[in-house]
Amino acid sequence: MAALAAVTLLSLAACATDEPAASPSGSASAAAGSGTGDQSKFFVQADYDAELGLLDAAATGPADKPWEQVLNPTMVDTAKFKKNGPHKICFSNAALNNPWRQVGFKTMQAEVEAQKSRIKEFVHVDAEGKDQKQIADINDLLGKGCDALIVSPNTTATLTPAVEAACQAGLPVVVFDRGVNTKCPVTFINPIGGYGFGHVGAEFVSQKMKPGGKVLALRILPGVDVLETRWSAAKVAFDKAKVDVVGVEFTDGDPAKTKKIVDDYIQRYGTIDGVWMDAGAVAVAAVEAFQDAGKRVPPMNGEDQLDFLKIWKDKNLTAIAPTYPTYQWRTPIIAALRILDGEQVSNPWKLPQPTITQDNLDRYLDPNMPPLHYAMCGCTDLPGYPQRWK
Amino acid sequence: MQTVQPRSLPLRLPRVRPGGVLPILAILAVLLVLVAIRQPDFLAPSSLMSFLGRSAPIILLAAGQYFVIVSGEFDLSVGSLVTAQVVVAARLIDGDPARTWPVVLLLLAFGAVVGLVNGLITTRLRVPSFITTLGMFLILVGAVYLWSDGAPKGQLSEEFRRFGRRAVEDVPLLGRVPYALMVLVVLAVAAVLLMRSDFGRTLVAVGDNPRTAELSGVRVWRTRTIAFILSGLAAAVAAILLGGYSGVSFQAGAGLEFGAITAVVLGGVALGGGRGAVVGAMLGALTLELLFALMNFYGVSGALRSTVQGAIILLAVAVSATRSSSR
Amino acid sequence: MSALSLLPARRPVPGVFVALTLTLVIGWLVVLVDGGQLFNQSTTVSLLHVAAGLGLVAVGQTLVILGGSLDLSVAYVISLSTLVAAETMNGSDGALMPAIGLALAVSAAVGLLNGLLVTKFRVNAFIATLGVGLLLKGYLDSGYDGPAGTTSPTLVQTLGYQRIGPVPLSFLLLVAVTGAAWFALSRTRFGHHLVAVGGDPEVARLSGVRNDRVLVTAHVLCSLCAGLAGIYLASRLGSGAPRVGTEGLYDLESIAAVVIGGTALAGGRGGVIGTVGGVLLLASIDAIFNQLEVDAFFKQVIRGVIIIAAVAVYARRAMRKAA
Amino acid sequence: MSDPRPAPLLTLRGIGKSFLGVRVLDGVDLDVAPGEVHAVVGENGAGKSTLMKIVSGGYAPDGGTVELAGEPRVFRGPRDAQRAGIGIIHQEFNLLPGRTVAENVYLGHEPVRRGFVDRREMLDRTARLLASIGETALPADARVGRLGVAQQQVVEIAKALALDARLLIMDEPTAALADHEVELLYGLVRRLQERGIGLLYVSHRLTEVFDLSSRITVLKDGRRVTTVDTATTTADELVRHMVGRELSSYYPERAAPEDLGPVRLTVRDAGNRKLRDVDLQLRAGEVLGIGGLQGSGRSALARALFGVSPFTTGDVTLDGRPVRLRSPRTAMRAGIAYVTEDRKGEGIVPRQSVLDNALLASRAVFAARSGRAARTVRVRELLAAVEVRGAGDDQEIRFLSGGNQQKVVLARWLALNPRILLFDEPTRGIDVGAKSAIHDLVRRLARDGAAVLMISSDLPELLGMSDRIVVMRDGRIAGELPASASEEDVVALAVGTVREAAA
Repeated sequence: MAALAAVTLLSLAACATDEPAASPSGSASAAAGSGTGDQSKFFVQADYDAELGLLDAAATGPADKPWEQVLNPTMVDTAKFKKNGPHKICFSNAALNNPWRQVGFKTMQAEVEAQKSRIKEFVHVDAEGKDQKQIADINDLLGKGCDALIVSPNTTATLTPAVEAACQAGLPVVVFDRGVNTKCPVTFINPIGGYGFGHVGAEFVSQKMKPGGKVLALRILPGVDVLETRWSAAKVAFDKAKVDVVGVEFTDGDPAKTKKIVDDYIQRYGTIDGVWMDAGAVAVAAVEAFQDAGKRVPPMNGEDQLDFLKIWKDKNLTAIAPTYPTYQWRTPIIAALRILDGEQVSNPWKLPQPTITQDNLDRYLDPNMPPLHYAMCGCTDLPGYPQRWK
Repeated sequence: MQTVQPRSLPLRLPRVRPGGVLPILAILAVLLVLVAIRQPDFLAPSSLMSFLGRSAPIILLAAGQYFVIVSGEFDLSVGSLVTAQVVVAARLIDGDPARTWPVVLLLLAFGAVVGLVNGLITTRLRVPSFITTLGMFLILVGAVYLWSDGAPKGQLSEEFRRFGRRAVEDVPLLGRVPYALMVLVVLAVAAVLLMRSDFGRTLVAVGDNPRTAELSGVRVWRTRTIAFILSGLAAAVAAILLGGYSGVSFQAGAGLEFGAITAVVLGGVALGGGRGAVVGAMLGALTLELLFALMNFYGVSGALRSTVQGAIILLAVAVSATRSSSR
Repeated sequence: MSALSLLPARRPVPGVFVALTLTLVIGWLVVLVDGGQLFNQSTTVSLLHVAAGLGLVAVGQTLVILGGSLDLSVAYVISLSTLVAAETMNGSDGALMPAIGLALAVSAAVGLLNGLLVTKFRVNAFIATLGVGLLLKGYLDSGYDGPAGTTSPTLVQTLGYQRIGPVPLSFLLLVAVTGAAWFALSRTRFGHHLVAVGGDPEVARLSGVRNDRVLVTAHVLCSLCAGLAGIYLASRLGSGAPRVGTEGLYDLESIAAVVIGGTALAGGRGGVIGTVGGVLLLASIDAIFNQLEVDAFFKQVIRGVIIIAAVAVYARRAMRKAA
Repeated sequence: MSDPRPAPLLTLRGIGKSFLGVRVLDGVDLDVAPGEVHAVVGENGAGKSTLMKIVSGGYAPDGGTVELAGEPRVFRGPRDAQRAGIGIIHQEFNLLPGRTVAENVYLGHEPVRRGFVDRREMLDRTARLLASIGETALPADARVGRLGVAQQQVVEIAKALALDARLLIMDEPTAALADHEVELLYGLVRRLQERGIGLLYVSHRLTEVFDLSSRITVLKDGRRVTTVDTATTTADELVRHMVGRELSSYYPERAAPEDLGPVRLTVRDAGNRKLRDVDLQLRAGEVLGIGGLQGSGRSALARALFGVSPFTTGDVTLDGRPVRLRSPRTAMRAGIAYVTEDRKGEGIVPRQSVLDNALLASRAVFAARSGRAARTVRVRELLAAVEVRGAGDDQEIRFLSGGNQQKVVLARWLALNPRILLFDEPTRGIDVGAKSAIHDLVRRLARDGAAVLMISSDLPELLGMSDRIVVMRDGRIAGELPASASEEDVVALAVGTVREAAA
């Protein structure tokens, strides 16, 4: 009642709208599918080609700081955002609901702390994985006098209008991880991306396993763009190598479900000769399923989570770990500060995406870190390491 | 008085009465036939054993849920409780084998306490259990994320994982017998005996008509609270087995509450209480697990799986519901 | 017979509004101390937007709960409705009305299915709507791997973002729907019958109420509300989103809002005004915690406590009244 | 009233109904003329309820025809029957406690104007309706849950009248009413008759049947035994038709003075929210009858003694020792048993077996004390002893007749060897045969040394069974009467000099 009254009192005669200008949305060109099913509508041939090209591109920037490196930079002018510090930086976060985002966010907080002389306030709002809430959050942040806005969108298409509204409010917007369907942010930061990840894993698996063998593809969820692009690239690779993909299953990131699925596939086909997965969360569970069934663990990919790296080393697996580095969480802070200094930044800001292989495994495997920590955090030089990440 | 006719009432029929286990046995049999057609070697002792072993946690959860449902309540908190238990166990054990047993005991106590709180809020504060346990669900998920800063820490010891992952090898006839299966058998027998005991009969009576029970000297609040505690304990054991089976993760218990309730209903137990057998509930869980395995064998696409699951649940429940109410 | 016992049946102001006022006052003070401002324009707009989405669903949920039923499928209906609407519109204004009509028709069909399962097939509402939810989930998961379709620009401009002062159009839609639902409950036969069915189905049946028809109608209306929420979300998101309903936890949150608003979960007692109070309470807590940058997980704990506490308070009141 | 009747309003011909192959009605013929009260009597389970449900659209008959004013009708549900002008007043109230009188009266046929419920019209019409049956004090917008039992019945009747019913079915309408309220009902029934409304009147109370009806149909085992003119028959004859037995054997012999033992229970100056200044003594071997109007505190007394809503003041001593009866458990431990008045709601666990029902109390309270097997054997013996008929011990109790259910409830308490038994309307809604079996049992228990307190609204039963009668009024004990008291004595005490409302 009180709220209703307050709202009525507050209401003004004028009509206002937060609606941004209409936006063009990306179109998808689908490639033909094969035994692996229809190609995802997320698959965009041009992006795919570009990303695979980037895998071999040389990065500019300090070699020991991959989070500051850029692949194929195209610099944009930011003079109009120049402002005296210290700054108030606001961050609309899609969610904090998985270890990857947790590690990333801690890295970001550490970066803020490292830059505390230049940041007077860091406002973080967690959308809890809800598009609707993130749209409201961004709108809310616009009323708070932020000097720069960082957005990690929950969903690409659906967050586009909100990000556009933020751009129109006149403050510099930095988007990272997932993108938006608009060019209005000053820069969009992310590593090479899903195609690169999926491709590296799929190529490794198809090369290392016996020819004509059976591959099981394990996916977390349908409909998450990062994961969809990973699978679509893997699909292209498997189709090209004429690999027999016997199953594409969703695990919901649940290790128990993963083990049951793998168990049933081993049961059904006798052997599975390769495992590809679109994220490393359930990699250990998949390995265990083979162990518990008394089978040799086939060539597989995981991610840079330490539990997987550890079992890889301990059990001497044939494995590879493409990464989607958590160090990308440092970059938006760095970029925002550069923009507020009026320095040029690259847009898009493509970060390198290293792959962990048998050769460099030892470099990334730190047995003292917790099992769900991501090795590619780029956080060892940040304040509070390692305690903050434990 | 001598002329009072014994009226023969509509019950001299075969024992397919509502709440019986016959329908679920029939469904299970059909699924087994389908499995046998598609994947005959699944029925070999060793793979059957391992299937039963990996199904043990959900079967135990269904048994726990049964106690609560038959007493006329709901427990939506079990899934989050399992997650919380696994995460707590990993953090407390942190790979140290010596801490295994103390932590196991702690988990059981934790499960019992959560059940106790659920029970007391429901019975003493008169909050509908749907709401109590929904609130508890939110609290547990929130608290465990908060406590672990959003990502599980530490790790489970091999000793801890043994219950859910290892097996007794080289058993004659059966091959490997998973520890989880042995735990399941022991607890299932205990559950059946419990339901035949005075407490069990009283529990069903409470679900059927709490007023009568109260006026017959039953402490209804106490009986129902015990049911919640049993559910909490079942969740603890399930968490130990599940954590052992698949290791620590925030997904460990996700959605298990709905799975358990579905299993219980599939097993012929009436939501609202007063009818159904614990064996039915456990068979219901087994049937669900078999259904999932069957879908893997038949290559039902991962995305369509929930459709199949939904359709079968609706069909099974609708058929039994319309039949039992044909009077 | 004491005179007191014959006082006419006046419904007390739901306690939720007391709680809401307290929350807002305390929240305002705490945020003020923290150096922020709770009632600035953008915060208010955000709060009302969140309330509008959840509110539309919760009003529908109130109807089925009043009738002694329950709908756990709303989250999937919302997602489905965003997709149907956005794909039919496909970015053009021309298909606006057909798209809205189609989205609502599809939602109503799901409601019809729920209703028939609950009434004709006598499946417990919990299981029936859970099952239907799973059916829809399967369809959404296999049919869509991400946002699809484009919402008509006009709809985005109006329902999605238009506001009058700090009040978004969507909130006015909620007010209108709530008003309609309130009117339906107190001034139509359907409403009277629904409350009767929820209060005591046998009494209703023997009084000549067609219970099945009433419950089916309630389920259809509930799904329509969820469908409307979906159309609103499509206008907000600019496209159809196959997981927006489940991500938003609209199923459990709507039930929570309903019970916080004082409607008995068993049916037969309560109303939509209280539900809107519950929705505003949840949205306010969200807004306050956002301002204070409270950890989302902590918020979840608080939310759990509030849901239990609110219902415990109602239960106490009922007990006192009965005593 | 036995003048040549006009053409019948309702005609039933050859009505039959089976459930799962068991015939519960077989070829029943019956007709009701406008303005006639046609009583239907029979034991519980004789098929009365099923017949009433068929007439009111609750069930469809398997065979036979229902004609209303000469036209054959098929009712697809209660609504159909209502539309045709058939109203029913149920034994258990069909009211929504959370809604107002007007909302209840017009539930299912709310007055609408331009598609919307016209609340004002609804309130007005309800008020007029209530006034037309002499209930001007009852506001149409009062919430039904706050009304007393008698007022609720008035609402129930108003509800039926609001439908412009041509035929009214009353199923045990006086079961919940106090005697002076029954008088009001009589007046109401006569007014309905004057309006030309036909009544089907189902009752166990033969007095009412004789007072009101012009014809009586007796049902037995689903068949019509006979239809007689009330004027030409007697109660004895009627009971013979129902059970084939004489009225005279109704009550067992009372206790002789030497049978009475020491004082078991003493209540001194006790009270709670519903009771004041209760002083009472109960001796071993006696049956103490408690009379009074509904709501006079009779049930409250039993519930206080059983610890359901305990005394808050005063003292209770048991065999000379003071006791606090805080809960049913403490009462049971002290040797008290309580058979409640609401058998369906508080007496049975409907979907459990006869055996489980009988074992409920022993399991709950004395679980540890006695061996399980021995206990089960004993309860089976008790079930046999109380002569539960027509069912095995594994049968779900809800399928038993009311009388047999009550016997199971008795067995439950006998298993505890109680020294004090509290009976609240032990024979309400029970057929004649089972009734007298229960009477015998009560007396036998007293003879074996138990102290029995028996509440009854049925005056012949109260007078026939009690060794001493205590009458309550307004939460107090109004007075005590000897066994030789008359019905008038009881009523005089119960009503007091000033007639006041029961609630």
